[in-house]
Amino acid sequence: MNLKELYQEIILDHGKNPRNLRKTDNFNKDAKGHNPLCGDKVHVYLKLDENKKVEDISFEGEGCAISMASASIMTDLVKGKDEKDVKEIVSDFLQMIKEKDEIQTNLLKEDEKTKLMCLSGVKQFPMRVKCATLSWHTLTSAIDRSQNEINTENMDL
Amino acid sequence: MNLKELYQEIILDHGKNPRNLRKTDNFNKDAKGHNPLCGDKVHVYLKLDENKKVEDISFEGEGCAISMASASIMTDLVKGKDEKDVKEIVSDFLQMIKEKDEIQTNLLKEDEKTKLMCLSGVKQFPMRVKCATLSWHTLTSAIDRSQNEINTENMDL
Amino acid sequence: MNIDNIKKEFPIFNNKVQNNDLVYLDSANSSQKPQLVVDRIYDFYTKEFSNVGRSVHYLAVAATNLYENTRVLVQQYINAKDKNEIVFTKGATEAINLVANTFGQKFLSKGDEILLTELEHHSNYVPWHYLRQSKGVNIRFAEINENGDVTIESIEKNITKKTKIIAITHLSNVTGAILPIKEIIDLAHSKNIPVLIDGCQGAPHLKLDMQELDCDFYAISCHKMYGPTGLGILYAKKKWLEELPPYQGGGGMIREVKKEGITYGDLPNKFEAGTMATAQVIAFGESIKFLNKIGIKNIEKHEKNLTMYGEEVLRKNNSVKLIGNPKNKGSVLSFTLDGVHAHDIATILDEDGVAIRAGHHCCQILHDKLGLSATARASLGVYNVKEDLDKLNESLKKCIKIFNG
Amino acid sequence: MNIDNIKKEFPIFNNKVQNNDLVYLDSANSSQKPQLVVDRIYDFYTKEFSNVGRSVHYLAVAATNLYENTRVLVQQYINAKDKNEIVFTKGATEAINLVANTFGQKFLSKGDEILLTELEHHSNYVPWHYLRQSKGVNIRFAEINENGDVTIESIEKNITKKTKIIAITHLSNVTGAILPIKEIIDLAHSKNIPVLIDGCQGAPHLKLDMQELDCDFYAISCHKMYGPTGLGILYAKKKWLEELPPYQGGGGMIREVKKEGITYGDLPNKFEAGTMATAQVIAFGESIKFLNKIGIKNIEKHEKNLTMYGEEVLRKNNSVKLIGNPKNKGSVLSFTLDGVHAHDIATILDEDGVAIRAGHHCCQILHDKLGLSATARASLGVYNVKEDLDKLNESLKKCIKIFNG
Ligand SMILES: Cc1ncc(COP(=O)(O)O)c(C=O)c1O
Ligand SMILES: Cc1ncc(COP(=O)(O)O)c(C=O)c1O
Repeated sequence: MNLKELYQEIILDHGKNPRNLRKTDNFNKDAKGHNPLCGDKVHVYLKLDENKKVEDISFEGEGCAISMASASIMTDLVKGKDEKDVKEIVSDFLQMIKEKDEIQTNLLKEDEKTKLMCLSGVKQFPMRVKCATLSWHTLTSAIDRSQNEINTENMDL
Repeated sequence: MNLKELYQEIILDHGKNPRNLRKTDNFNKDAKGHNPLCGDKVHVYLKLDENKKVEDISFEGEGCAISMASASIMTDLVKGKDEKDVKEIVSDFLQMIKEKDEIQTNLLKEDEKTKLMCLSGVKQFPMRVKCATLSWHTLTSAIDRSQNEINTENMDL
Repeated sequence: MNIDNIKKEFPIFNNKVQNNDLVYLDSANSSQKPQLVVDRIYDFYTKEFSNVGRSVHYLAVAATNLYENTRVLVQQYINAKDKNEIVFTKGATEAINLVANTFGQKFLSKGDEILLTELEHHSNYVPWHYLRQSKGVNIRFAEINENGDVTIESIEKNITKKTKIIAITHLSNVTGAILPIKEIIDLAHSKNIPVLIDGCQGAPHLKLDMQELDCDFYAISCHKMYGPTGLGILYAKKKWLEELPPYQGGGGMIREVKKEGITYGDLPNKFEAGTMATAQVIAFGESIKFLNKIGIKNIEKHEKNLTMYGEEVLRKNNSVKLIGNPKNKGSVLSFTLDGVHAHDIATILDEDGVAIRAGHHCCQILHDKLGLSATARASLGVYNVKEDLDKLNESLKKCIKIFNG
Repeated sequence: MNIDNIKKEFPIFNNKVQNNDLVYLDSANSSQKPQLVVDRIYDFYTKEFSNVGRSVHYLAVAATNLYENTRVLVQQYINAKDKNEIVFTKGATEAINLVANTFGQKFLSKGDEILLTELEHHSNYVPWHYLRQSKGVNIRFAEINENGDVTIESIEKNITKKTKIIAITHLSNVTGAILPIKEIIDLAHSKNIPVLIDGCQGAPHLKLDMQELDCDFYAISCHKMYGPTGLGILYAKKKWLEELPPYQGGGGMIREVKKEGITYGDLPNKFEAGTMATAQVIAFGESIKFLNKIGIKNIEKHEKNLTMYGEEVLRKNNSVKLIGNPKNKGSVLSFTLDGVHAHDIATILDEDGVAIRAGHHCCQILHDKLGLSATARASLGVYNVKEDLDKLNESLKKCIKIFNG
């Protein structure tokens, strides 16, 4: 295993200074994600315009360098994209983390792909994969669910 | 271990032809005993006269040769004895089965002691000790409890 | 692995028991363990030990993978649709309690009926009995026929509009009857009634296919399946695990915990509260591999032959009365012996190294019905051979001699 | 046995973990196992295996005696009055669920209060939470002070006329606070309130005396006490075990079973339904003997010294912030590191073979209170030495280097 590959400069930078760590005004989609084992939490806010394009995306949360960097890079990359394209990017990223060796989608530029590939170091750290994917799964559920469903806190009492 | 010591002639005889295997008419004390692990059951009936002497004692039940023989021998030996003496005999028998080498009480004649000692073979068969002692414990609870309490079946429904 | 030579995989048979070769005929109670399973426990504790799921260090990650790997092995072995339909419990008893408790909480109310059979083990009766007290439900017992069998007709007769769940054994641990569970499940489902199968005696001996069987719940006892003690499995359809409330509460089964309330984790974590039986689960993976190597079809055939041989031998002995004569019979031979009580039989057999069980085998309802307070039971496993049954018969003759002269 | 040289009794330390010597600082999660304990499991399965309590053959009798012998060893170790006050469970989590469920059934109703503390592990909260839903009871949490301690005053303040039971940890698995449980029990009893102690972290490290302590219930997790996984213990005063209804239903816990009703067995069988974790119970006897050989007083001293040394080392590191500064502290060192999240610490330490835990350690209420989503935790066992803490500190410096340059 290789700590240097996990904690690359760009990860440490995004981890310490996450981009889009705030709450979007007038968001119209959002979802919360938890990692019950370690307590990591993330809340993703989306504002889609009438053409279903991501006008703004942001997140709030607390977590390790990997999860913060992942959310930070994710929000940077999907901004301005179509909802459909966002879904393709998410699924491509998740595949890369799970099995594939690279990012394949044409929706991202080369330097964007390089940025994403910085997260591939977690593959050697199976317990940390969830840290890298939490915000991405949360983005998916934000897109898939309607506003109402998400605000229903599923608290058992 | 020694099967011959366990299944002595006298045990086999009492096991096959248990004495006092019936229900005493007009009994005034009784108790039921169970061995939940193996399903052995015994019901001991006592008729004490006004001087607390055992006028009649009998039992109903089903069980292995050891438990039937033990109940049979027990009922034979305590008939005609005082309640107080019965208790002494029971406790002496239980001690013999558990730790002592012989029957010590003076309340029994030599041939009666010999009969009881035939049951000492179970000492080498720890799982069978309960078979030998079940009816004796049941006799104790028959003596200790009042008629009313015993007829209250402690069924959980 | 050749089943005719399988005894050598079980180290216990290398040792003398009281100067005798062990003739182990108590597998329905608990099976012996193959060397591989014991070695796995040993290696795990001495080289790889860590708790699972909770820490991110190397040993914890490795242990978690091993643990989850057994879940997949079990899923494949019983052909469940999803690995998250496999819940580890402390035993089959806990598995049944889990269902009775949570199903009862959510779906049962006064006057509802639960349908069991007269063959049920106490573990598949007492948990339902609790619901009589807490919910006021009623329990019906489908009757056995003269062969110690429960037929589909007997089940059908006892289904009413109020029947909310059917809980039945796959294979009776006394009469050996293999119930027509597929037919029973189909019938029940046609009336929208879920079915729990107590698979304690089915799982070690019969081919299992949850998707084909389509049962709602299936309970397994790992120690009867060449696995470690202290472990059981509940198979449950995903929809049930999602709908049922959690059973025990504790670490590992939560999503978020606040002073005011709690949300629960995903399947199967929701039902695996607290530190689980890590070493046992990991070792049970070897039990499954062992069964796979022999092949369940070979096991079925081997045990069928032995059972038939055993019946033949015992039938020739006029003092022996076999209990039950079901249409489909598993490898359980229960019997009584004229003039000799079951406990006396067990003690005398034990002197020859022949280990059987005597008593009601946790089936008092059945024994009451049969009018017997106790029976003797010889039950078989993969390691048994014909000679074991010959020795059983020899020792039974000795009992007769002692008792009847 | 000399405690300074005890590592050699634990085979795991003979192996390299990813080319490193293992520095195991995760004992509060689960402890490593001494050779003797693993050997006992091995020998039992390979030479002596049988189920307990049910059969009368030789192996069954021997196994039953071994099993019951551990009960006596535990009784003596914790100085319980009666061996039947020792109930074996699948874990401490089950032990607490058993009490919450049965006590709740019998004694709690709407509006009653249960008093916990903010230090509780989810295993000592979720089972009580269930009673909010089923019974409408309320839960109060005695607050911690700025040292991460719960004082007797904080408990007293939260006792009301409606308090029906107090359930508190002996030793916090996060702040290490050792609660004044004797005082709390005395106070509670003066108001006729029973007390359950979650002894998961107390039992492996502190001298226990149930008769002196006089608590009503004490829950133990055997895998944290140098014993096998899948085993826990509930100590309960006899009067409670007699009064409480049974928990799980199944084989072995009954007296008589009829179609109409069921009577339950004597203590402790009433609470040990189904086939128990036989091998684990028998092997746990060796864990107790192991602890007896070292002597709990020596363990307390050894761990106290190590804890003080660890605190000293970590305090010198300016980036480290220790969590909690309780009056009496057990061998748990939780901390945060400036600018480095707990999970990143754990991963980096793991590269050096240093195994710690990161997260909320099943104590979300406490972490919420502390305003932290996760902490790092180094926890000690008998086998740790000062060098382990030095290595911890070295690796922490590496974290700082990676993150803060
Ligand atoms: C304080 C405390 N209570 C309860 C538990 C639960 O114990 P187990 O997981 O062994 O059931 C633990 C350990 O996880 C603990 O540290
Ligand atoms: C048919 C049947 N059901 C349930 C059980 C209970 O299984 P366990 O004791 O492993 O929980 C057994 C075995 O004892 C059994 O034979």
